[in-house]
Amino acid sequence: MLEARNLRKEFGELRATDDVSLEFGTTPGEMVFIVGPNGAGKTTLVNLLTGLLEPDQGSVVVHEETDDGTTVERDITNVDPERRVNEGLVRSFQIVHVFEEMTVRENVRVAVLSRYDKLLSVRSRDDQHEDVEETVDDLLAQFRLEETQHEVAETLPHGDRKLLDVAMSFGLDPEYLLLDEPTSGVATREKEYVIETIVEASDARGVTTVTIEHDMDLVKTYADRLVVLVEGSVFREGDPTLLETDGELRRVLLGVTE
Amino acid sequence: MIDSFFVHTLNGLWYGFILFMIASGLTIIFGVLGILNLAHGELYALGAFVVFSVVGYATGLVASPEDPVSAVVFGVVVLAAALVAAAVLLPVGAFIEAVFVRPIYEREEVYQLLLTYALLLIFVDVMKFGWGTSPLDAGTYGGLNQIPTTELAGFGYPSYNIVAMLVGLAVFAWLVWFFDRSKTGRIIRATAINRDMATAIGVSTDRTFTLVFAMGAFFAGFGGAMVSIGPQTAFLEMGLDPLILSFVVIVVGGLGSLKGAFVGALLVGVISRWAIWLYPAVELAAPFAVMLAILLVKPEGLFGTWGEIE
Amino acid sequence: MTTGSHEPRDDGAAGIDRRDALKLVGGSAIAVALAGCAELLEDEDDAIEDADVPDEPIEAGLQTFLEGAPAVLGVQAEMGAETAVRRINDNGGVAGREIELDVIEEGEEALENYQQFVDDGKDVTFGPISSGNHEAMVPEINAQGVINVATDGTVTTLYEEDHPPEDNTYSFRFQNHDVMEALAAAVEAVEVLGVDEIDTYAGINPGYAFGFDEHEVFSAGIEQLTGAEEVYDGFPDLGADDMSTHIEAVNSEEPDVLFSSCWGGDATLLLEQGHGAGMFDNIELMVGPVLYGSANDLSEGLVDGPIRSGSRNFYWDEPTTDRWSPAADLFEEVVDEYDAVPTAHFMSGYGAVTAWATAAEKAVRLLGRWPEQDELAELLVGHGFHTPAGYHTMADDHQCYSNAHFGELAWSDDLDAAVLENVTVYAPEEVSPPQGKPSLEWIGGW
Amino acid sequence: MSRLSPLEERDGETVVRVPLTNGLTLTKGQTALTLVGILVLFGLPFLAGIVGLSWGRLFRGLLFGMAAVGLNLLLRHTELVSFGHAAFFGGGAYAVAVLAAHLDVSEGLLLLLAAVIVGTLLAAFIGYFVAGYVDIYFALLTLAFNAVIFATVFRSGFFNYNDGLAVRVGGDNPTLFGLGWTDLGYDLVLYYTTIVLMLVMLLLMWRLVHSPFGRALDAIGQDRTRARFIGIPVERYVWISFTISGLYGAFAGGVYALQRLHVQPEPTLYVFVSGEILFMAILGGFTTLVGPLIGGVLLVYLLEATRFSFYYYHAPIGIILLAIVFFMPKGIMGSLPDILAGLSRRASDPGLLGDDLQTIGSSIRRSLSRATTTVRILVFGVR
Repeated sequence: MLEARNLRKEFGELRATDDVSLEFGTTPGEMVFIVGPNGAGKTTLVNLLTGLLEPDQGSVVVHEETDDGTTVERDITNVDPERRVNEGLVRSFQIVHVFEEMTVRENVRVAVLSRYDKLLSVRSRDDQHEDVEETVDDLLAQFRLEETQHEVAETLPHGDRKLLDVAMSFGLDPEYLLLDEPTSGVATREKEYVIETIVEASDARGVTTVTIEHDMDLVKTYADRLVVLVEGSVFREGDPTLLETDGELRRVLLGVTE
Repeated sequence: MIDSFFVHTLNGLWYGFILFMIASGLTIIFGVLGILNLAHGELYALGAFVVFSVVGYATGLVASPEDPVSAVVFGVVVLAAALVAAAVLLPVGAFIEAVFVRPIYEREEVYQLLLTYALLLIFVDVMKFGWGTSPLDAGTYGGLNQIPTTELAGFGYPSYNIVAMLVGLAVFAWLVWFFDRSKTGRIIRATAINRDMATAIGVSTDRTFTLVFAMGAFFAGFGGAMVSIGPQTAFLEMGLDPLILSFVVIVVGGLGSLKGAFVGALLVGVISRWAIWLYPAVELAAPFAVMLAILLVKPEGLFGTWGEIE
Repeated sequence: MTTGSHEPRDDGAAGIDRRDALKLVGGSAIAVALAGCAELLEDEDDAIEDADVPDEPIEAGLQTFLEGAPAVLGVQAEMGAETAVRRINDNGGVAGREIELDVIEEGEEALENYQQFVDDGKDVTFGPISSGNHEAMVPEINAQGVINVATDGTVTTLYEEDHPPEDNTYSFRFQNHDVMEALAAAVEAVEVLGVDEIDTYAGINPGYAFGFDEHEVFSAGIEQLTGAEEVYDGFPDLGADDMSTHIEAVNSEEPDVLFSSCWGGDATLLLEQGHGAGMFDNIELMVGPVLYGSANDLSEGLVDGPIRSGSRNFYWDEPTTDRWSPAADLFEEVVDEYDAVPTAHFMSGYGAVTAWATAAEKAVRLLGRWPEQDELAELLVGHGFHTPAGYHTMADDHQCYSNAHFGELAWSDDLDAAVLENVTVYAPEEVSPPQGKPSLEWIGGW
Repeated sequence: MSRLSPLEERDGETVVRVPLTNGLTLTKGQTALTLVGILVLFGLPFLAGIVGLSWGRLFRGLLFGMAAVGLNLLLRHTELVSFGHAAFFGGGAYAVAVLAAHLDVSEGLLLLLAAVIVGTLLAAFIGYFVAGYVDIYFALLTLAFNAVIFATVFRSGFFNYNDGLAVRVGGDNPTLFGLGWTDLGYDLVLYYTTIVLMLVMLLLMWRLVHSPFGRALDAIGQDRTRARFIGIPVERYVWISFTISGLYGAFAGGVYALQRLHVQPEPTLYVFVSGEILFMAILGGFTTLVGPLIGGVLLVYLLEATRFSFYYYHAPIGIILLAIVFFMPKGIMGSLPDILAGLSRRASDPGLLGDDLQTIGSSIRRSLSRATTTVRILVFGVR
């Protein structure tokens, strides 16, 4: 379980995250969606969880079950982002971050090499690790990128780049995957396809996902749980049906007055 | 000791103003065009050589200074000559930007470095062709020092230094006015911040860039001219050290920041003069030590801005 | 310690007659021409006429600083070498062989330049100016075996310690070494002000090996002579753009004597900024061994003040040109040809070529054929020859020893150039240690 | 995996597996070029003179080129522009000089080892501070470190100021392999030892850049943020690659000291030497492994030799560099395939030459029109 404990972050006068406490992965493999109006602090929260930002106050904690069934807490508030990856904490960005000059396959491969802890190796060529190559093949297949695997990332269509970005994240064998608007910039008809692929992959691997999403139809369809942020604070937390039933929530989120 | 401290500080300020005049052009070009112009020091040297030729002609028109009035007239003529020399750099800068630099904005930065290095080499020979190989002295320093300045306050300090500081201050004031208040300056800033947006509202980025490069060349040349009418001679390799020192200044101040370049130049000037006074052994290393200290503590420089004129 | 105004040693300054002159300079055509007395020549030189000498011209290379700040010195050396070559070729060449001189920029690559000269088949090479570059070259010169006569370029220790004669066959140096000029400066200061008037001294020297060396030798000398105390030593960068800090330090210390081995643009910068900041009101005397090297860049205002400059082994007007026609001829030739006043570095180039050419001709006369490099090198050791600067000897340590000159910096309206007045001439033995004795040890024994 | 035959099929083309590289391959053409290159390197002492080139100068060019190969690890992979690599070249050279001059160490290989150790430690030290910086800040920080080191050496009596130190103990050349040699023997033994080591180092660099570690450096260069979030400890990896890159410079500097036998600050430590090392990599083609080596040979040759042919000797170098920027956009080695392809097309279709002339003509016209426009801008302002 990944826990945000009283997280607070200020940028000058602006309190972007205000005493946020949340738990993700209480049910392993759950899909949590974070929604909220612009400026609600959604990305800041993800940045705090993944270590791109340091909180002014509060902590980020990972709960882990040991072999004897007890739970151990580990505070990772001050752990570098690259080390959090080892804790199973992986993210993607709103703007696609892939290695533009590498091919699709190389992109995925470098992530998998990192997961297998082989990046410091200089003894062999990067494509000569059989276990790595098998994992890469699996991922390419799962994200339907086999056909474009030898194309350079910067030449791909936008939807495929998004998928590649996510595929790399899965290549890191995450326990928690934080996705910052995986469908932003993707054409409407492809959005479902992107989310569907992510859902399949995370179901197959039992990954807890935390997704920032603006498209409420997608949220309704796929969310196990919903977190609504407004002005840096948790406004609502619960079942996605809240979107239908909670009038105040609808007003805040959709500007709908009833 | 106190008197010395005062004079050393004044010397540092004077040197800082000179550094600012050189570095301002570099920081403008870098801030707007994103190009680190390695030939900048040669533009500075070119200004120093041109002013030698212009001054020789201009001072022939006036009597050499004998009393305060003729000294002031002499000073005005020499300063005008420095401006004329710098103005020669305007078409030179514009030509270089249009012919050589413009085709490679889209290329990787390292090619811009290689290109401006090539221009540096070519400039050396252009000056060798124009003015020969030996150092040249405009010979106006003594005359400028006869302008009565500090004598009025009852203390002896070279008037040229005072004049150079005032000129440096004027350059800074004008640049701030230009980029904050004038229409052209605002257009340049808009272009620096977002090229595509500027193009969309009908600004010709080509022309903006040419103008900026020409301006950068102008201030480099003006710096060279101001130095050359002072105690320094103009010589072929004179551009190398100021180029490196300009790097130091604009990094200390924050890349692309005019105010940063100003504060950075004065800081580097004053600290290095103090260092040479108090710890002579660090003479050559002083500016770089200042730069390392500031960068390692405050990586973005004192006024860190990126890619835009502040 | 004897000092004071000396007659030049035995260059026959006064009342020279034709036969004496011919005997004096060795009698051959070019020796006479290079000494500046070509009009004295009458007889054909049979020994050389009959010698077995190849027809092709001598290929020579000179490397010197041709551009930038050090060109002030380097171009003078070039003019000097060219003038000597012109005189040689106008007088029938060295044993009938004309000299073709290639001149190239020394840069930082003196060693590489020398190798290129050798690859190009040069018979002899001259230069460089820079001492560090020269030091790097000496072993290579001995490995390649093509004689090099340095125009300048040595620190004191070069032939004293690093390359003693037993390890050195082919590397020679014409110009006086820096001990001589720095010591001459110390002696000069004592002569002008008097021992009792010198209690403090300061130095502003260029911040590189030469400047540090000169300061060390001067300090040793002046402290030995007067017991004076050093109150400031500053080392602005070579090619500095500002010396205001160093000048202010001198102003606040008010030393009796300021020593500066700044040259070229550094010398003019120091003089300009010094005048601007009133430095010459705060010192009794400034002595600078190479200030006059910038003669062509000095203006009337700059030479004002209590300043005395050295001029190494040559000052064009010593002995005065109205008494010594070779110097007068040379001065006229240089002004005509180059529109410049010759300085000591002119003689660096002129003398280097002369040393080699006169030795080569002597060798031809002795051997009846053109000498090999090793024969010529052997002959150069102990070789004496004349230039308009006087008589010079190439000593056992391959360092040439000549008179050192020092005088008061002044302005000549006639020439519209800086001149030296009241020139003092120091014989080599007064300001340099005997062969085999390290300089600082020798000074300590004054 | 391992087969006896060095040949294998890949993507329908026969490629040659290179020994000692764990399966790296070359095409037939590349193999031929490599073999020719190696033959030329080994024949250089004898071939250079025949074609009128200076062997010593080519040797120095190879050494600076080797420093550029090291720098290129940063430039090509982590995409960091170092303006301070002379620090490691000079550091290596001065390690040799100081040991020989002050401690009387006379075995050349020992001196070379010391050069590598000292230069690499220097790189590790500087790398520790600069690894977190990118872009121009990285460039100028490395430059500042370089400048401070230069200033320290230049003004220190221990290093004998700008006059520098001789690498001769008691006036003799160092020994190599424990033996004293004649001057020519020394040069030859030093050269061949260097060439062998250099080939090994190139092979290692080749392996390195194709290893997972090389791929991680690519990742850092292309997107630092992403690299961190796939778990790459970016600064540590940059630090490691900076140190390796310094090692190549230190090796080259050490051999330089042994070859020249006298080390001075300006030719080894001055910041413009750093610039030259950078430009060698770019002009030789920084997207290739051996491009920087070629660039080193070319630039050193130009810098040392043009003065013997031209009175104006800076401009010719500048013009050559300009030509490379505009007509060989990927540097010499990087553009070679395009040029060869272009030439063979023109050989089969001479009509293309006419098009070339037109292209050149129109580009000159464009430049001229740009130049005249600038005059108008000067008169009428931006609008």
